[in-house]
Amino acid sequence: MSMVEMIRDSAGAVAPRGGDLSRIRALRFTRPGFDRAVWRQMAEMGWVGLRVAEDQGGTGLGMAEYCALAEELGRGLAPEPLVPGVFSAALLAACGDAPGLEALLSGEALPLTAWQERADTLEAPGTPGAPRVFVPMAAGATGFLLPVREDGGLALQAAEATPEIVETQDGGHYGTIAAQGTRIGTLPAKALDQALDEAALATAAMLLGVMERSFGMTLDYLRTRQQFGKPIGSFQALQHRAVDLQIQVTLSRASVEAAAATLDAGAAPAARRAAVSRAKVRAAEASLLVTRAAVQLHGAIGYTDEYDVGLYLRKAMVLANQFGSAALHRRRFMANAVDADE
Amino acid sequence: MSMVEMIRDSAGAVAPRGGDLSRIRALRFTRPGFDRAVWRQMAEMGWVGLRVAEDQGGTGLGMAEYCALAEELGRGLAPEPLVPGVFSAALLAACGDAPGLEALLSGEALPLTAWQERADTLEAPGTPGAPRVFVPMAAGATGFLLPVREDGGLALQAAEATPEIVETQDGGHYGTIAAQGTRIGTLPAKALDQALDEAALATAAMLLGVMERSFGMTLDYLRTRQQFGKPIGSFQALQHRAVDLQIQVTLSRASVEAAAATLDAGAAPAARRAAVSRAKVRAAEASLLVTRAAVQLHGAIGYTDEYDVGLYLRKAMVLANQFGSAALHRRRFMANAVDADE
Amino acid sequence: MGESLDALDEVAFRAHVRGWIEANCPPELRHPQRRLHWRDNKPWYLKLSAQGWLAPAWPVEHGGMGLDAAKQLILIEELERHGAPRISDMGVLMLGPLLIKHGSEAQKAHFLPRILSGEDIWAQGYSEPNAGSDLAALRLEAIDQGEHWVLNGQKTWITFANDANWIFVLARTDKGVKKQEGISFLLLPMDSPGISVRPILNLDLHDEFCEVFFDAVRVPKDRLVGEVNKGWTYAKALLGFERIAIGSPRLSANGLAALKRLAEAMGRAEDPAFLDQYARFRLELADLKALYERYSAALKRGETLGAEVSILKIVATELFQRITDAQLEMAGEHAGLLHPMPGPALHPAGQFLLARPSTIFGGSSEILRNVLSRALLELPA
Amino acid sequence: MGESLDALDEVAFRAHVRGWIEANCPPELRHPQRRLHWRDNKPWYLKLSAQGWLAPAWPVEHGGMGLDAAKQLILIEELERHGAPRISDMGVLMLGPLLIKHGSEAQKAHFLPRILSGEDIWAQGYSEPNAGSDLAALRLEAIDQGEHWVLNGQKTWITFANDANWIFVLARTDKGVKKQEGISFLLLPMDSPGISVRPILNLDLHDEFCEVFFDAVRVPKDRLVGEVNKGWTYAKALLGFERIAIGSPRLSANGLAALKRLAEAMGRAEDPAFLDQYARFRLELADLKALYERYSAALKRGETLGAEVSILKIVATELFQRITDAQLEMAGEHAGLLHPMPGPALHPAGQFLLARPSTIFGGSSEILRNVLSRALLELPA
Repeated sequence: MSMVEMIRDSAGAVAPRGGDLSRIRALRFTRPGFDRAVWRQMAEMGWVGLRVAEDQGGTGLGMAEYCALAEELGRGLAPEPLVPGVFSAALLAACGDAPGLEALLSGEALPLTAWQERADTLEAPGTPGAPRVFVPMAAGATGFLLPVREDGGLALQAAEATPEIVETQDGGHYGTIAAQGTRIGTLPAKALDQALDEAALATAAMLLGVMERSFGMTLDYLRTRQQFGKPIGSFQALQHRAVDLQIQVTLSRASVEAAAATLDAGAAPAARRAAVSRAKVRAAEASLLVTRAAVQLHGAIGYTDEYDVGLYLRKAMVLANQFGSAALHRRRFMANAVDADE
Repeated sequence: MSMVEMIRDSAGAVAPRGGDLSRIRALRFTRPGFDRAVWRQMAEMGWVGLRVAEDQGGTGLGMAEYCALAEELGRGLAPEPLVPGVFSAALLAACGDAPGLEALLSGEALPLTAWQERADTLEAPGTPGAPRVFVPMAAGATGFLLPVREDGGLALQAAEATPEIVETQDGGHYGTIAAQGTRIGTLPAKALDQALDEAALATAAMLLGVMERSFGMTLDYLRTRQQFGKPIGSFQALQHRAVDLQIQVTLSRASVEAAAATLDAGAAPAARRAAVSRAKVRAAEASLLVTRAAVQLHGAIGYTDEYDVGLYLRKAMVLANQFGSAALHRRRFMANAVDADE
Repeated sequence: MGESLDALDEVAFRAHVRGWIEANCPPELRHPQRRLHWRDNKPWYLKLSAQGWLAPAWPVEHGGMGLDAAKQLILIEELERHGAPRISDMGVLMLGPLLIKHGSEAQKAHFLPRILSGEDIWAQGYSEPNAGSDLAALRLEAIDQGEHWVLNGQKTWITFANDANWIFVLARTDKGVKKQEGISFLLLPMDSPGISVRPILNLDLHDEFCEVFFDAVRVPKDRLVGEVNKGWTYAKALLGFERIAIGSPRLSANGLAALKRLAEAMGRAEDPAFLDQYARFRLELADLKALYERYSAALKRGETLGAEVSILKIVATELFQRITDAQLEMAGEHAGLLHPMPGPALHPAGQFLLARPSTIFGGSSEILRNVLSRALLELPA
Repeated sequence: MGESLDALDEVAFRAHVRGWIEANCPPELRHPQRRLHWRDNKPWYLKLSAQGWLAPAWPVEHGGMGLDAAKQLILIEELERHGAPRISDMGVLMLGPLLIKHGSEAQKAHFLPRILSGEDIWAQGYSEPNAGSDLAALRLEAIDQGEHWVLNGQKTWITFANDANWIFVLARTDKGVKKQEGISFLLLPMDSPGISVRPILNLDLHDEFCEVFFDAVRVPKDRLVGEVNKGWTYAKALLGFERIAIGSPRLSANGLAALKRLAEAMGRAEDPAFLDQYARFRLELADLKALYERYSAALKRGETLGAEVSILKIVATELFQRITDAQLEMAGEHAGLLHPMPGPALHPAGQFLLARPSTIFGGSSEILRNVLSRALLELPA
């Protein structure tokens, strides 16, 4: 069994393959919106430290493994903040001996990084005193990490704060943080850039899981739902529609996995950014297309909250623009890609 | 019978409703590429003077009638240069007592206007000495009209020239003219602008006829062609595709006829330009979409030159960008339209 | 009331209704993000009722405005322009016209005034869980027991059944014939013994729809409308202005204006990629308007619209969906919010969800394409 | 030749073939706008033949290169990169492998060397006018007359039948069984009495296709390949690298480069609307490449590709079509020209027409979607 297969397998502990979403439904619109016991379990499996080197206490896995895991959690709609957690771990690890890494990796503490100063950005200018917005699952944080500009670079600060909360369609929330922190280390700009790219790609991988599962549910429905005396999946127009959705899923997988391989091969920053942005564009667009179509193909029942397919649409609505919208990544791809006809 | 119905009816003389294209096939890739006897007949029916006031010898009809006629000629793929002829007539009429109008309206002479100095434009700067390009069916002209810039305005010149010819996909051609002409009148800029708009709209109407006929042929084919033991038109995916094409045809008709009504109501220049550009965008896009799909839905036979449906695709390839591409008209619409949420 | 409006030409009529709507439609109810419950639209319902404007299409002798087609459309346009909320209109739009055509004198005398006064709020009971787009496959069973029928079964996707005190249903009164030919049209109060209602939250977490269960519910014979087993014919014929109303460009126009304000809020109003997209939407909206005006002009001339009017629904609903897709991409993280964005009153997620059901209900886009391919394009089955 | 190439690793192999192609592929034949007739591709065919590189997939003992999958793909990639023209390859690609698998020793000994030398140029006779996408519905009749069959009927869409001196056909040898089970695979010279050929101009006014008529044509029994009535099985199994070759991103990459040069020629290279469109195409092309490389890597690992490889064909051909659509809109009046544009060697109309047949032939996009819905998605019939 390859490492990717092993990690997919182990993801079943949190995101059961059978598709039972009762745990997810129970956590929607609650605070903190996820299960702390599950989070601790994820930490114990080494997932939070996935991208941290073994000599710093992590598991030192590649992006291929990280994406496979994110995909499985997307498929199961797990609300635990894996990507924000891995992101914080990357920043703490990059600071060298900054305190708190161990507690994060073990699941004892959950410091979330408040890097964003406006909507739809991948830039963290670290403006001192600027409120930090769109911190996912902020109500579950045990503290916050803030990149803050200082002479010639960035510092990482630790802060306590009570976030202001807005709810999201998937039953989770974003927090806004206005806080002064304590300097805990120097944050290399390169490390922050790389961590942002990795978070964006992992988000694309989650979207891949989201779209694939909602498409699978739709295929099941097409095979079984009867209308006019026949399963609706025997209607050719719906069959062709389904093939078009499969094409999007297939392209998304090709794009995400190629980007992961690019990063694992240690690509230079421009090539890394281009690969990540490409995957995020495809995943954002395809996931909305597929989950929208899944609702449409289910007909009236797809438009109810009680039927699970809508949960995937709502998850896609939230994740599609996290760590940059398709529009942002399209511009970013063009700014970083080498010419097409190489 | 309304005037529009009458003119549609009379168009049958040139573009037989039955769909026999043997005349059109015989004229392809010949010079001048159209039938002078048919042209004379068209002039005698008053078509060339359609937009010229009755007191100047024309028939003084509206854009609704002009578009209906252009649509019918598009449907029949008539190669005679109606739109260029009407355009020349409009310019000569606008000059007041410029010589040559009578001969044009009667079909004796065919002066074609060489206004264009580059590809994909609706501007006629009238640069003295600049070669004039893309004169449709130039080999059939008995002479040329040139808008030429002079102090504070435009003059209309008459010129003799032997055009340089490039052939087009529909079996016709464009000519390039490099000639010095003789001044025959003053050309009001407004009249030139209006004539260009009318030519663009009439071209959109021709495209409407082109797409509608190719779609009609496709429906016939879908109803009769058997595959897997059934008419292929009974396959739901093809049915839905056909509906999508019908939607494009329906929208094109709504757009073209609304624009004609706008012009006939004497709209101000900006509103006129917006209406025309909108119709041309829709007609250009829809005609290529519909004629492409017509070839695709015919399968292998659609890709042969001997089957008529391809002639419609080739006509759309030529007309779609005459008097401005969709890209040009999109920009022009935005520059002239009032805000959407009026 | 009716008399004075008849005397007005269309321009004057438009000015008159516009003025009245501006003055009377409660500002806090305008441009709602969701369809309003009876408790919320009631003030506006009662204002329209008091003005005598509740039932534009009903004849004057039944308390309607008796407007011709042109003026009905003008009234609809002006209501849309002002963002007037949709009222609880099943009685006015669906049941009233059907009763006027097929009801007994006693039914008309009893039910029509109660609709106009707001005393009765009706729900429409057509859809069933296992029928879906194949509406005529309905199975709500009505067993003839002499004096009354006994109903057993279930209806679903009943809009605001939790608001209604009466419901009209299609029920199967004969199982031995072609599915369309054994269906009758029955009226019953929602508090009939054996009826129970379960609201269904939609994706917008709104209880717009309900399931209604019928457990041995008795319906007296005089609650049958028209003839027995003719219900399908009556219900099918009830396609009037709804068919064009659902194709109105207003939703798309509002959605596009919201997209532009959203671009401004996101600092992308001058982004060329946005401007190109915006131009394309503007062009599509303009053509949708042209198409709407064609059909609307035909109605105003008193023509009836054929199957092709479904094109309008497809174009209007799919354009609105694509506009809301664009809002979602434009909104960044705001796209995922449950409630409107802080600051500007924009709610891209709400618009996006609002646009979803329009291609599912009232004839899904897929079913409409089936119908068009047969009825308009005459393609073989 | 074969031995030395086997010793090279993939990087060295690529460098080696690249160098040879650069030095030997006639520059005037590269990047042709159309598929070349035998008279035109012959010099390149003979060079490949002389080098021993004509048949990369054939075993060495039959005169092929005997390359493994990875090296075959590398060779294809390098040929594409240099714009090497497609040769008259029906014998090499289709007949050769089939003979090697199913042919008699005599057939192999006779025909294979003549393919390698260019002595025989083969046409493929599968399609028929009334079969279309339902290929197995073919009706070319082969009547058993003891020593030989007699063929009557017609084939169509035969690529360059006017170039070939031999043709392999699928013919119906048994009408009494399921349509797939009565078909045999026969070989015959194009100068057989009773064969006539009619070229068909395509939309590009090119005689790429022909009709071939069979009027009492005799085929000796030893021209049967394999067993009688097994022809359909043999032909169907012949799906190797063609299935991935048609999904190559090269056409789209070239088309997109041409679109960019066209934008420059039209003065619109900096137009934001173009740049946005270009960015979207770049992204799609990058994903197509990623998909191509997935399948290509699987082939290189020696795996066989399932039905899903048809996705690659759909994506590649539809992307190329959309890129050529964009060329057409970009080109202004040049879009209508019959010949390449004056000045820059661009031919938007030619590209546009070139892109048309790719979604019709080799399994139309519609048929592929049918197949995928069954074989990959397991949707019911």
